[in-house]
Amino acid sequence: MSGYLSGVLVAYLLNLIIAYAVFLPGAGGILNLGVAGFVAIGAYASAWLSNEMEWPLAVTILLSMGVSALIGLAISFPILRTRGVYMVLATIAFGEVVVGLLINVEAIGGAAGYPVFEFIDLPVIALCTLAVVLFVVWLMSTRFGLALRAIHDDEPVAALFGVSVRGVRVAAFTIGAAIAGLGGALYGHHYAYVDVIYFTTLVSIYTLLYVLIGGVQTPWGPIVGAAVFSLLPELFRGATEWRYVFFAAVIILIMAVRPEGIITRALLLRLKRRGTIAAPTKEAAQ
Amino acid sequence: MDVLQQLISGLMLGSLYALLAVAFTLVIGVLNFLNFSIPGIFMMGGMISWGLMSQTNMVWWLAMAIALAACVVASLLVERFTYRFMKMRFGDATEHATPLVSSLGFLILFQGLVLIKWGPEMQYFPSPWQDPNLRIGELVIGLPQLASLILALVLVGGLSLLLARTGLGRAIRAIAESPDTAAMLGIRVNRIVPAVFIISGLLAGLAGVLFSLNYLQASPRMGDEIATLAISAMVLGGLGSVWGAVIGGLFLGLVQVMVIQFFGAEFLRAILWGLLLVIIVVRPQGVFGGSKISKGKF
Amino acid sequence: MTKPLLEIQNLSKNFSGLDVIRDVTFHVNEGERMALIGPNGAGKTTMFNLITGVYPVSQGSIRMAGEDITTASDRSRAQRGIIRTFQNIRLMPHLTAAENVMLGQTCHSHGIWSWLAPVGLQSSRSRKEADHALEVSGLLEYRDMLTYDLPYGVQKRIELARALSAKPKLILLDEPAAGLNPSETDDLAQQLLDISASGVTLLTVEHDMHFVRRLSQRVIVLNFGSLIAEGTAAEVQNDQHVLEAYLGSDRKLEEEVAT
Amino acid sequence: EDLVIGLSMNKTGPLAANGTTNDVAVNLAVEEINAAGGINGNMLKVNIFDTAGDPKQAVTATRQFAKDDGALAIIGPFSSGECRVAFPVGEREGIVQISNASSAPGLTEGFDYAFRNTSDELTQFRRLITAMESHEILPANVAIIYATDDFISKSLGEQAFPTAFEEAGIPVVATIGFQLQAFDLAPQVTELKQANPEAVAIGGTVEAVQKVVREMRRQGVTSRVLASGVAADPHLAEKLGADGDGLLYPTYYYHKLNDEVLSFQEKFAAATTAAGHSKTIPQHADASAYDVVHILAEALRRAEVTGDPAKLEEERDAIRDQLKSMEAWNYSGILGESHFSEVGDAALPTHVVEIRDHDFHLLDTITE
Amino acid sequence: MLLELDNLHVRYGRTEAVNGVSLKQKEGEIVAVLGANGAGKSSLLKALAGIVTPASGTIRYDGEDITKLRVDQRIDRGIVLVPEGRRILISLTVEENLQLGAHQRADRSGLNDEIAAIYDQFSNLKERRHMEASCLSGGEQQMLAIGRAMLAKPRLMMLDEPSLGLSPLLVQQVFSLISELNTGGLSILLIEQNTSMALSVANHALLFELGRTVMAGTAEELTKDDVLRQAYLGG
Ligand SMILES: Nc1ncnc2c1ncn2[C@@H]1O[C@H](COP(=O)(O)OP(=O)(O)OP(=O)(O)O)[C@@H](O)[C@H]1O
Ligand SMILES: Nc1ncnc2c1ncn2[C@@H]1O[C@H](COP(=O)(O)OP(=O)(O)OP(=O)(O)O)[C@@H](O)[C@H]1O
Ligand SMILES: [Mg+2]
Ligand SMILES: [Mg+2]
Repeated sequence: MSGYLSGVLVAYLLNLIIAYAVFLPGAGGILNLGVAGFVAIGAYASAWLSNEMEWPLAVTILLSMGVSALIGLAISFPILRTRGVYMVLATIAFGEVVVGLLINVEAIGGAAGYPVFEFIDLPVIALCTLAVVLFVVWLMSTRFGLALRAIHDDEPVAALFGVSVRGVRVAAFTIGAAIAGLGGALYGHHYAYVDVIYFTTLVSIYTLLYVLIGGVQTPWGPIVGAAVFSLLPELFRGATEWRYVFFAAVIILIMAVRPEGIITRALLLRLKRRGTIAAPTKEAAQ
Repeated sequence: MDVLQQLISGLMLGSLYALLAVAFTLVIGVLNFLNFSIPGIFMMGGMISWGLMSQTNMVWWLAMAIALAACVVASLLVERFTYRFMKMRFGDATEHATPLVSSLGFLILFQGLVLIKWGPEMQYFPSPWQDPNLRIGELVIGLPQLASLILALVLVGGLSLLLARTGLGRAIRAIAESPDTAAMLGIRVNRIVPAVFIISGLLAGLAGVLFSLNYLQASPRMGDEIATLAISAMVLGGLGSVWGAVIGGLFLGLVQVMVIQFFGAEFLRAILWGLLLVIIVVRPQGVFGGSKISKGKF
Repeated sequence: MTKPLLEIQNLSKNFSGLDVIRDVTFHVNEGERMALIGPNGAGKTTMFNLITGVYPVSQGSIRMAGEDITTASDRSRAQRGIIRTFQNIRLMPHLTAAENVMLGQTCHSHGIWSWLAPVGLQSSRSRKEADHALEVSGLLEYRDMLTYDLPYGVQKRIELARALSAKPKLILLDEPAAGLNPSETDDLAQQLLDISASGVTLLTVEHDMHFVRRLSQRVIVLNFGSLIAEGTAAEVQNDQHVLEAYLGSDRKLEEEVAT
Repeated sequence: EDLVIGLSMNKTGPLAANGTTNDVAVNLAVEEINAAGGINGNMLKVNIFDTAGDPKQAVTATRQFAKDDGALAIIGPFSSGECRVAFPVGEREGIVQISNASSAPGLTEGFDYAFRNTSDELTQFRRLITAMESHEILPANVAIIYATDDFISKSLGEQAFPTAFEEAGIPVVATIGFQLQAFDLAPQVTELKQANPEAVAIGGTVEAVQKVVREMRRQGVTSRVLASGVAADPHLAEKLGADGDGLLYPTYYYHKLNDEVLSFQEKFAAATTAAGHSKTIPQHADASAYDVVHILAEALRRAEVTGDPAKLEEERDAIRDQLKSMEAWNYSGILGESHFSEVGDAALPTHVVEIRDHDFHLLDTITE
Repeated sequence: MLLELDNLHVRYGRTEAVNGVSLKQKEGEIVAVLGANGAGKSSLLKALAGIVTPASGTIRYDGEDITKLRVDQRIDRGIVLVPEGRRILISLTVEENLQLGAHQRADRSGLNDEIAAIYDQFSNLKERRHMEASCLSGGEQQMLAIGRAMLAKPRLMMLDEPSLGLSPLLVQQVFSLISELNTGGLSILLIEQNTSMALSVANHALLFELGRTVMAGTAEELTKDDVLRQAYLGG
């Protein structure tokens, strides 16, 4: 594969993993703008474990997901008390605190960043991404996913039909944190260097942005959203400094045409229905 | 003496947060719309004034007036393509994520255009005055900051009166809840909403000009840092509460200065945001805020 | 032998000083069809909110099938079989009709596997049950449509189907016939009678007295949060307090409404 | 056969202030080389990749150059953050990368294929002190103020400055931190004022220096300012105005040094104007990029590369070997006489510059 | 003629909600529009109020073509709608909701008395005048919607299912209010599921099916009609 393509692809896949970390709680109406904090936690945890403990990669990655998930679990209780913009700010604050703390820990390089020795290349990242996609698609098709979407639409009513609102929300947030941790671990091992300044709130905001562009109603949204975000600027590469202006214009345009994201449930249902209409003879025969 | 200077510095810094927070809170409180383009408009206020002054030798007041006009136009542009567009198609702009995302798009757009025009460097902003500071003995008070504090207080006083007392305020609150229903009641949504955006754009631009005057600098990224803190100030004050925004802004300015004084700047980030996190979690609806919680779903 | 399913004991509720429910005591027997009527603002919907756990009670107790559920969570009440519909329709707009119905099954999902088995698949048991429920209600054609742009009447029926798919013991209906025309109201009454015949207990809030008479074996009347009458529909309709507070003394018009 | 070289640069992004015209400088050098007959008869060709300061994109750039473009060597990446992630990639691919600007300590250490046409800040700052000593303007005491959340600034504030001051026996009366992005430095400067130092050393970028100096003068702190190599900027005098008087900084590129530099500036100004840039005065990164092209050209010449794709690997290694033994070349560019050290840093002369009356004055040039 | 509709069409995407309706209403008349769910009744009123734009056809009001006027311009001319689903602003207080009804009026004298009169009419509202409308019960919200429309001082009031969710006593009260307002000269266009009630107050009535008028006549004629009796009067 061409070096350029593999470079772009890795960036896309990592963005996609983090997109799912935002998508999953997002499907339940939880805006996580602290996702970069979880990515950072995953990246540093895995880097430290593999550098200092010299444990096998599979172990360190799983453990770093676990660390990220645990912190997610702990922080989810206070954060889920808040609503709307307050939740946005609470999650931003969390992300900033993580960065603010990590930058002062000299054992993992502090402001200097932290080199990572074990290297992971595209195939492994691709496999992990595939696993994440399949996992989220599957999860969204379970009763858990149904409950999550119901909570997004109408929380009190969901509770009246037996959904454990808190349980489902906490689980979604925690799993999201674990996925973010995975994204971070892979990031660190691929780029061989982790530096907190690349895990700031801006990263979270952009991630949320492309998740929303893709659409939060279905698990297919992030695939498209991350593609728009990672690949569109590449298409405009020739336009040099106008590149981001075009990109912004396209975002505004997309949102004007598809305000609920590019991939919506209505769209999928319409496609599906068209599919069944396309084969009417069989149904008519029955 | 130094403690006093620090207190003053904190309040003055806070007053800039406050002005920008009011710009945010207007749009979010009145229209239920977290307008991410505001930092961009803030930046344009500073950069366009600078550009006109340094590149065409325009007198400062004219340059600033033109910059503010540009900010208003930009704000109206945002209104046209986020809020109005959504309202026309879906009745209620704020039920969707569109405004959030497209206003972020506008932020990127504004920054991109300024970058193309003037490049990414931080620019020296010439002061129209010999010394834009009030000096009382050893104490220094930035006049532009003082102006933004007074401006914030006056504007906020006026706005809160307007919102609470007049029919216009009632109409605006009706729009905030449901533009669709408001329109059905004959409220001229397409006239009031642009007006709110004009005020908000003007405030953001003004904050940008005052910022540049005070720190004698303008750069395409000057909005980045201040915006998150202004949003925090707004949220801390309670959404849509204009007084809350001012108090939140001043409070954050003070906290920031005190943390630097007593703990050092390296811990600023963790302490400031940690404190914010605790406050939000303890009072999930803002410190001074009513119970009104943005309905913004996506 | 009838035994009480739901028992409300000296229930009171106030909202920041305003008494909305005042010391109300009544019960609903198993398998019974009961109606709760009363003027606007009498506290009927509030009563439903108290029974389902949307609001905490201020005073008094609620028992379901002999167990005290006064402080139980809304979710656990649903699991005990108390399910409701809403005065203003509250379907999940971004779920399809079938998914809304499947949501109803949630209160009987126990154990990790019932949460982690895909329900979206056409072949899953939940999905089949939901399809069946829709078919019974004549809603199959809307199965894969999102509910927010469906006609009002259809939405009401989906809401009922969702409630039924929770296999409730007691179903609380808040103005099920509102906005329906007489023939639609008729169909609804028939459907509810069938549901009742299958052993489900009904408690209905409704202003259409014709419908109430047809459907209910027993009626209780709330006024300003207090219970003012109890009896069969006919008894209640002739009660002087009820006439004054609720039905109006203008018999002629009332007759017209009723017939 | 064209000889391809990659240029990984910051045309856009947060660091574009110093990076956006690097391609102009590079093209200038390439044109000169090609006009003079190229390299052993082959023309030099530069492929450009804008990374926008994003390490992820810097990796993509290095990969593209190494794998797709068949580049012989790479100029860049631009920033330290990018170098850290791209150097390991270049190492794996076996291709030389010469960064033109990054100055974080130890970046090239441990890599065989990584070089940079700059050096660490301590060396430069030591030379600044030496120059002050020989001009008898050493301060009696100093304060240090630096950005705590930026690696280079932090290494300046916590290592380079204290070490250099200690060696010179100058007491440090206060050490104060700030955040690189902070715009309001009033509280820090108030603290500074309390310490009342004779000179203030600022660890930060050009922008940070501007912010600190402005706030110092606003609060009436008149101490002399000592800045570092990262603050070198031909616009600084103009940007600071009277506030900048007495400011000293060390730099490898002094834009008024000699005729060679001035003629480079002229060419650069013409080329940037033609390309429609608003920035027409070259900075260190531009001059350095220009020199890197000439260094690479010389290395290519000496390695006798052919550009034959079949021999790519050997030729890349040959280029590296040439760079490793550069001391033997006696090379001199616009940054002066230079070669790469053992670890891959450049050994360049340092110019100590002072700002006076809105303008720059060369205080001293120190080579050892 | 106060209101004249000519061949009005309303479309939502591909759904044809109103499909060529013509109607005439004299000043001072009550016209009832009947029909099943989804027949297009509400869409008709929305088009008259200016909330949806008709695909084709014209609306004349008092001799003037108002098809293209904005909602507020129509309210200025006295066309006021009590919408389906109440559309109360729940974050405003009861009183503010009422005042919003009058926000377009130039003449505001006597507004307080009028508001007091509404409170007399609907005593539930009076007690809750300073509470957020979100606290109101379903029926109370309906009262508020009607009161709000009355405060706009309409000439033509359009009511979309006003009896929805109201207790029998209040239904009577609302209908006698309708009669009373009508006696005072107000013209009323009424949509109602409670067909017999509607026919008892209306002068004229139309029956809608799938966006078309399938039957029209005086209230008496329609009351006697067998088809209508069967379908809409419950036998
Ligand atoms: N959250 C609340 N806060 C304050 N008052 C409330 C609240 N909810 C309901 N009320 C008041 O309690 C009373 C009872 O309301 P409820 O909705 O139970 O009436 P209802 O009997 O269902 O009437 P309707 O037939 O009109 O629906 C009303 O007067 C209402 O204003
Ligand atoms: N905003 C809309 N978008 C798409 N279709 C709509 C919309 N509003 C109404 N419709 C459709 O137009 C048709 C007519 O609707 P309308 O609300 O006018 O009927 P109605 O007679 O008032 O019915 P109801 O008795 O249920 O209120 C229905 O099929 C409905 O589904
Ligand atoms: Mg009710
Ligand atoms: Mg209708």
